[in-house]
Amino acid sequence: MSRIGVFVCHCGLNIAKTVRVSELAEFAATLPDVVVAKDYKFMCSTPGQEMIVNDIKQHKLDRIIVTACSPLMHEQTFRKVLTASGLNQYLLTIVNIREQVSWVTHDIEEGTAKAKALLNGAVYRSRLLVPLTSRVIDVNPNVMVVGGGIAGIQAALELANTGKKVYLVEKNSTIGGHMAQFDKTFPTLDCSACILTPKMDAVLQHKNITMMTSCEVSEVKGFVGNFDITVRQKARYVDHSKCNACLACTEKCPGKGISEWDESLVKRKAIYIPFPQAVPQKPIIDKESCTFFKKGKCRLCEKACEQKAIDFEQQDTFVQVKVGAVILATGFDLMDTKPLVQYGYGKYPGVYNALEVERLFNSAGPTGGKVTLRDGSEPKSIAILHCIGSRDKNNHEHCSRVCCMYSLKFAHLFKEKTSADVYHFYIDMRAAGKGYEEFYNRIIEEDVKFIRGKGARVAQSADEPGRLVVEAEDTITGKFIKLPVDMVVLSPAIVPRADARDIARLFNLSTDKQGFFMERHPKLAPLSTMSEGIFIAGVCQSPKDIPDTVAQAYGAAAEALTIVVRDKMELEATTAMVNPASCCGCQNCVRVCPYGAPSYNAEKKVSEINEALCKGCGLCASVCPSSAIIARHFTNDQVLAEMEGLMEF
Amino acid sequence: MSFEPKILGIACNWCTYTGADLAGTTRLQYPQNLRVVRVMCSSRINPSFIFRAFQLGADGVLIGGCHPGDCHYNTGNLYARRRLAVTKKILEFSGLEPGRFRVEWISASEGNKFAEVVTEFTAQIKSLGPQTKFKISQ
Amino acid sequence: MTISFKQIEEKLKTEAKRLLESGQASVVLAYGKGYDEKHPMPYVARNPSDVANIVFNEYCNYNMARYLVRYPAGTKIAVAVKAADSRAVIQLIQEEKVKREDLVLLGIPVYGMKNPKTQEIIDGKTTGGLYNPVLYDILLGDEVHGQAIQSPYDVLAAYELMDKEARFAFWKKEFDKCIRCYACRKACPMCYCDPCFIDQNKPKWGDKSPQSHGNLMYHLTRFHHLAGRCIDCGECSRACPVDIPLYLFHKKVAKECEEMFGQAAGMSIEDKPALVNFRVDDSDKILE
Amino acid sequence: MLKKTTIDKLPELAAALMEKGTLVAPVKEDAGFNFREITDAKQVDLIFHNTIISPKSAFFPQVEDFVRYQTGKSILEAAPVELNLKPTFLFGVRPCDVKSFQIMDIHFSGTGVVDPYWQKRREATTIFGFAFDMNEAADAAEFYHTLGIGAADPEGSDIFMVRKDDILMLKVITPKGEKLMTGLSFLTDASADEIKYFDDYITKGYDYKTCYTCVDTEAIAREFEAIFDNADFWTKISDACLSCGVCTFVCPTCYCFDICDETLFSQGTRRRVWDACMFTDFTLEASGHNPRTKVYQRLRQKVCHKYSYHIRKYGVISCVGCGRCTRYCPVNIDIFSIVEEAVKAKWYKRL
Repeated sequence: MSRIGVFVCHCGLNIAKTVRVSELAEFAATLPDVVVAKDYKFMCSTPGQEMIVNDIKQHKLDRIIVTACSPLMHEQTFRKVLTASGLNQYLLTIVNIREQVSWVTHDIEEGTAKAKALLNGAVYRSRLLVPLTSRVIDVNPNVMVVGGGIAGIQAALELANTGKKVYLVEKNSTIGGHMAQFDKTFPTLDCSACILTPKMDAVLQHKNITMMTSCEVSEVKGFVGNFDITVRQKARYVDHSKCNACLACTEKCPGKGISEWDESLVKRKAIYIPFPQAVPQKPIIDKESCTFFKKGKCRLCEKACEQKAIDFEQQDTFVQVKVGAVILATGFDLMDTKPLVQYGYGKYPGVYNALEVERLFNSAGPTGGKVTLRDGSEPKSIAILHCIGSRDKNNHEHCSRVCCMYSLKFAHLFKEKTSADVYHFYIDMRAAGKGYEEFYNRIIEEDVKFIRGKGARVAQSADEPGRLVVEAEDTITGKFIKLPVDMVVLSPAIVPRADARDIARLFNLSTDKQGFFMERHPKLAPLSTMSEGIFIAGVCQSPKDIPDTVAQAYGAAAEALTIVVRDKMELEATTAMVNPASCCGCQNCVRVCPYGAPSYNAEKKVSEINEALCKGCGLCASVCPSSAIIARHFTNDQVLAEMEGLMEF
Repeated sequence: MSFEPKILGIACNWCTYTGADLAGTTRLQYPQNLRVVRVMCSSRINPSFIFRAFQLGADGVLIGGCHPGDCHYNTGNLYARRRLAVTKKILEFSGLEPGRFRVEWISASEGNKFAEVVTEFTAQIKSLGPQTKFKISQ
Repeated sequence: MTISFKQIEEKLKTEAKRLLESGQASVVLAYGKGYDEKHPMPYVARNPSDVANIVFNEYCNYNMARYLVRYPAGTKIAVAVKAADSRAVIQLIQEEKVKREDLVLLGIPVYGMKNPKTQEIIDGKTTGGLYNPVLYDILLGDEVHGQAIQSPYDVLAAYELMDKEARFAFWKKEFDKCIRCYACRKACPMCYCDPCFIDQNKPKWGDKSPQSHGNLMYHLTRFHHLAGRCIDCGECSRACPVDIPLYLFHKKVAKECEEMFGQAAGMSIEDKPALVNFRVDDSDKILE
Repeated sequence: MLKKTTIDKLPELAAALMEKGTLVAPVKEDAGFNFREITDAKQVDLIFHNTIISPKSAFFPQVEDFVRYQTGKSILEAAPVELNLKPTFLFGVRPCDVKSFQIMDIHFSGTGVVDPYWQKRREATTIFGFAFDMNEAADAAEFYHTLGIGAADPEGSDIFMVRKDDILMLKVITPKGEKLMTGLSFLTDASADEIKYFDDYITKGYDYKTCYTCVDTEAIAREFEAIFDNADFWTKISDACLSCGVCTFVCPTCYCFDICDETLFSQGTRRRVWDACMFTDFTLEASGHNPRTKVYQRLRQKVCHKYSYHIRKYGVISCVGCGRCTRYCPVNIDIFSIVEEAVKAKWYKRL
């Protein structure tokens, strides 16, 4: 016989509006082994928690059921209440009557009936719960940051400054990310390089940061506090331990590759650094464009290198890194707008995407900061088309959030650097942010023309060869417009990195509909994920501007720190175990476990589970024909009992 | 009174249960006939749970898991897919209406899919009427 | 061609004797005399002198693979296997319950075996549609050729045509007969669990008393446990004292598994049991 | 008093008995005959050899509900299940099976601890014994004659029946039978020839199909005791045994049971369910220890219980030679041949 306490939360009116909470508590009191049942306005509040603490003492409760919001929300809160009252935290059951009852119905009869059924299931289950003891493990104090953009850089610096060792993994040959491509940043128009490069340099100099450029994570093992990560160091063909960054090699190189950094607007050498302020400032060889790799002859760089750092034999290597927590800051890609043929990107030379334009403005860019068309002429009129592929149900439903602002920035820079007329084609102007509306007003006053209507088509001008015509409906006047321009700038949707899903799989993350990494909770846990010890920062979570990204980086660093600051930590105790008396030795568990936790003891003829490797999915328990495997907290009898309770009323 | 079926849902913690929460957070409305058991992974679902659910009087059983390939435990739902497919065939050959058992992959971000599936499945179970074949008569 | 049961019996005796004398096998699992000719028994020969007791006739349906797990690991066992029996051996090898190197398979190519209760010829009904062993070391006779090959699933047709109401009524009547003697699971070469799930008290999957619901739970779960593993020997049905045609249900599940997973049970020792395996490209259609 | 009727008038007799109470009689089913409560007088079928399940189920059903209870209350609510028995007529029981009731009586009432369920059912029931058809081919599995039971042995029946072609003769054996028979007015008196046929038939039954005579029970008990520890012997005997429960479930003298609490939605029933010593979990102790993990230990228990311990304790073999265990054994283990083997093994040892 157990002594169950049931605590029904109103959640203000969130629950009470469509579930008769007092009736639910009265009903609970009639259920088996329920000793006390109460309802209260906010169970998660301090008085609510105290009510539970007092009742545990007064009524000698040994099982607690909290009938409230989703367990994903407050399970931890109430577990702490149990622990504080001397009860094992696993004797708590949460009944989700908010997200899965009160919020999905308007009918109080239906809501109350369903809440009763769910509560009854919880009572049946609760009676069979057993105290579980968590495992205590040593925590590795190091952190890995994946992605060397502004988010990764900031997070790495913060953590390193606390004295923790940080591995910063970047797939490119330099850190810096997209921000290093920009010229100015909105709304303050301060120079991107001026604020970023000192940080990049700080990373390079920091004794606690191991920078791993040209690297990709290839395997993730282990669990929170003890990740064991394999990183693939891609062959650079330049031994960076020998290279003194004299860059003599780059001068001699006859190879021509396309500069990814300059968004393919210009060519670069086969041995190169992406841009002058790159960190590290040591070159790599692009195998695709290298004459030696292509033709078997050349090696001019090798001859030029006094340090003998060139190594054509270099292979990819694999480095094992052990860390306690991981921050993912893998950033974004711009949507490929070529498939949107109506905009003529890739077809008409006068159509650019936003990142290309960023490079045009940049003094270190292909044009040395001059705004010229591909033929070298200066545009006389420029159209900036917002929301290309975003806020578009046929492509990406989400708003990319920064396009309005950077488009305004573009307008300003166009005005500054050219005498062109600048037109915005927009759906709405979204300028929510500190100083943003003010920036918008300033641009309006700069004689930039705003046409409220989404650019529908970009076509070649029939009258003036070489010019383009932007077609749109001006939704203010209701008129259809055909505007001839020299240059069209597309502001495409910000989308997850092409390999975001692979990364999600590596780190066991969920992704949202667009493919951005899912946070544990959209409001209350925006930087943590469903995988313990893995945190996210920056645009890999969703489109955002630099201030927000940096803020997230600080936050993610603090989150990671909460783990690695400890020497030891407790793990979930909900692992599986084998009851040897029932094990028939079929080894199904050994065959199916994704983590290799079960093994077969041939001598005893039974399987055994290494709980340190078990993640508690319960797969082994369901393939065990003789029910010998006990999936703790989700045991067969607990699930069966819950089902029975759910189906009774 | 019209027939209000009892539907048992078994949802994985990481995708479908979270997706169900999302449906709530976004205030999507769907019928209240579904009662969800939370398990960590759809692969935890022992086929006998489903037989048992029907014996307990469930008019329908709905299983929700992560999309294949997106399993929080890498491969759990790939095993679950095979095992539950067999469960379905067994139920069918034993004479239970095949429409009473359904497996859906619903991700954590698919709150609308969750609501749609529940709405549609509930309507389907209503049209099938009460399940009496497996139900234990007391 | 016709089968000479006497000839097979002689070869079985000769080989058994040779294996026991040479020490290649310490036990020979074969068939022996029962209380009359129609009722032979499974027989274990341990000494060359035991070999005289070996018989083989059309009633020797027993799947001797069922006894393999009874012997300690490393025991050298010679086992007489007919077509379906050899598949049971393969399946047990896949499941690592026995090792190939510990076994000498005495293959028996045969047709025209009879159910002693009904005198009915069981070919095609419960032999997986095969006459020749899939795997053997020594073949006790010539391979059967020219005998009409029946699909093992032909007998299902009538049941598949039934509508769901008729199917339910059919199985309810059959399962209600069950007295829970568990002869089916005990006769099954693949049912080696001890304890069986249904014997468990925690969790209690189904009632122990032989009533409709407990019986249904026991049988459906057992069908699931044997999905992708049942090799269609039919021993469960023959063991049943109340004649529940369990083989039909097993066949149906086997057929579905073969269609869905592209693999029949016990056909190759390289296979992995279908339900503890997956392919990333398994179709979601199988859930429809 | 010998009465008679004809086989085609069997439904009439059945109907008359159904009017007086509950009729339990052999019914033809898919797999063979079984004793069932008759709902339609035409169901009764006497053209059978013997039933699959022994008629012990009439007094000791496979499932017997004892108590109904409700859980989830602070004090468990429970009420015993009352047996409301009407007069019962167990019709067409073979002589060996009738004999089995006397053996079972030892356990359910004879030791002084009376099982009320068994006792009430026994008291409410009138047994119609039914002689084997001696014109029928011998069944190789049976050996009741070896145990001294005649093929037409009326002992233990209240009314004993012999069939001669289309005629069914019924003879009162006990006062209980007589009371009933007087109420069955449509039965006619048998002729003198028929009375002679009946008496001869009973006498002839003691010689019918006899292959062994005069079993020395004391000697058998001793032989088994001597080979109890001979693991080689028992292993060989049990080589084929699957350890299933068929033999015990069809056996008329197996009486082991389990008590199960079966609960659903807080409503539960405590019931008695047949168990079998051949099941592994039969001897599984709460500690997890199991004294009989090997098949041979379980088969030895079954055989020795019937042919050794039972003799020592109660003086009689706990077997009536009905042959069901052998007939329905999936691997054709013949219990009496084990007894023969045991005796031989002993002799062999002595030499």
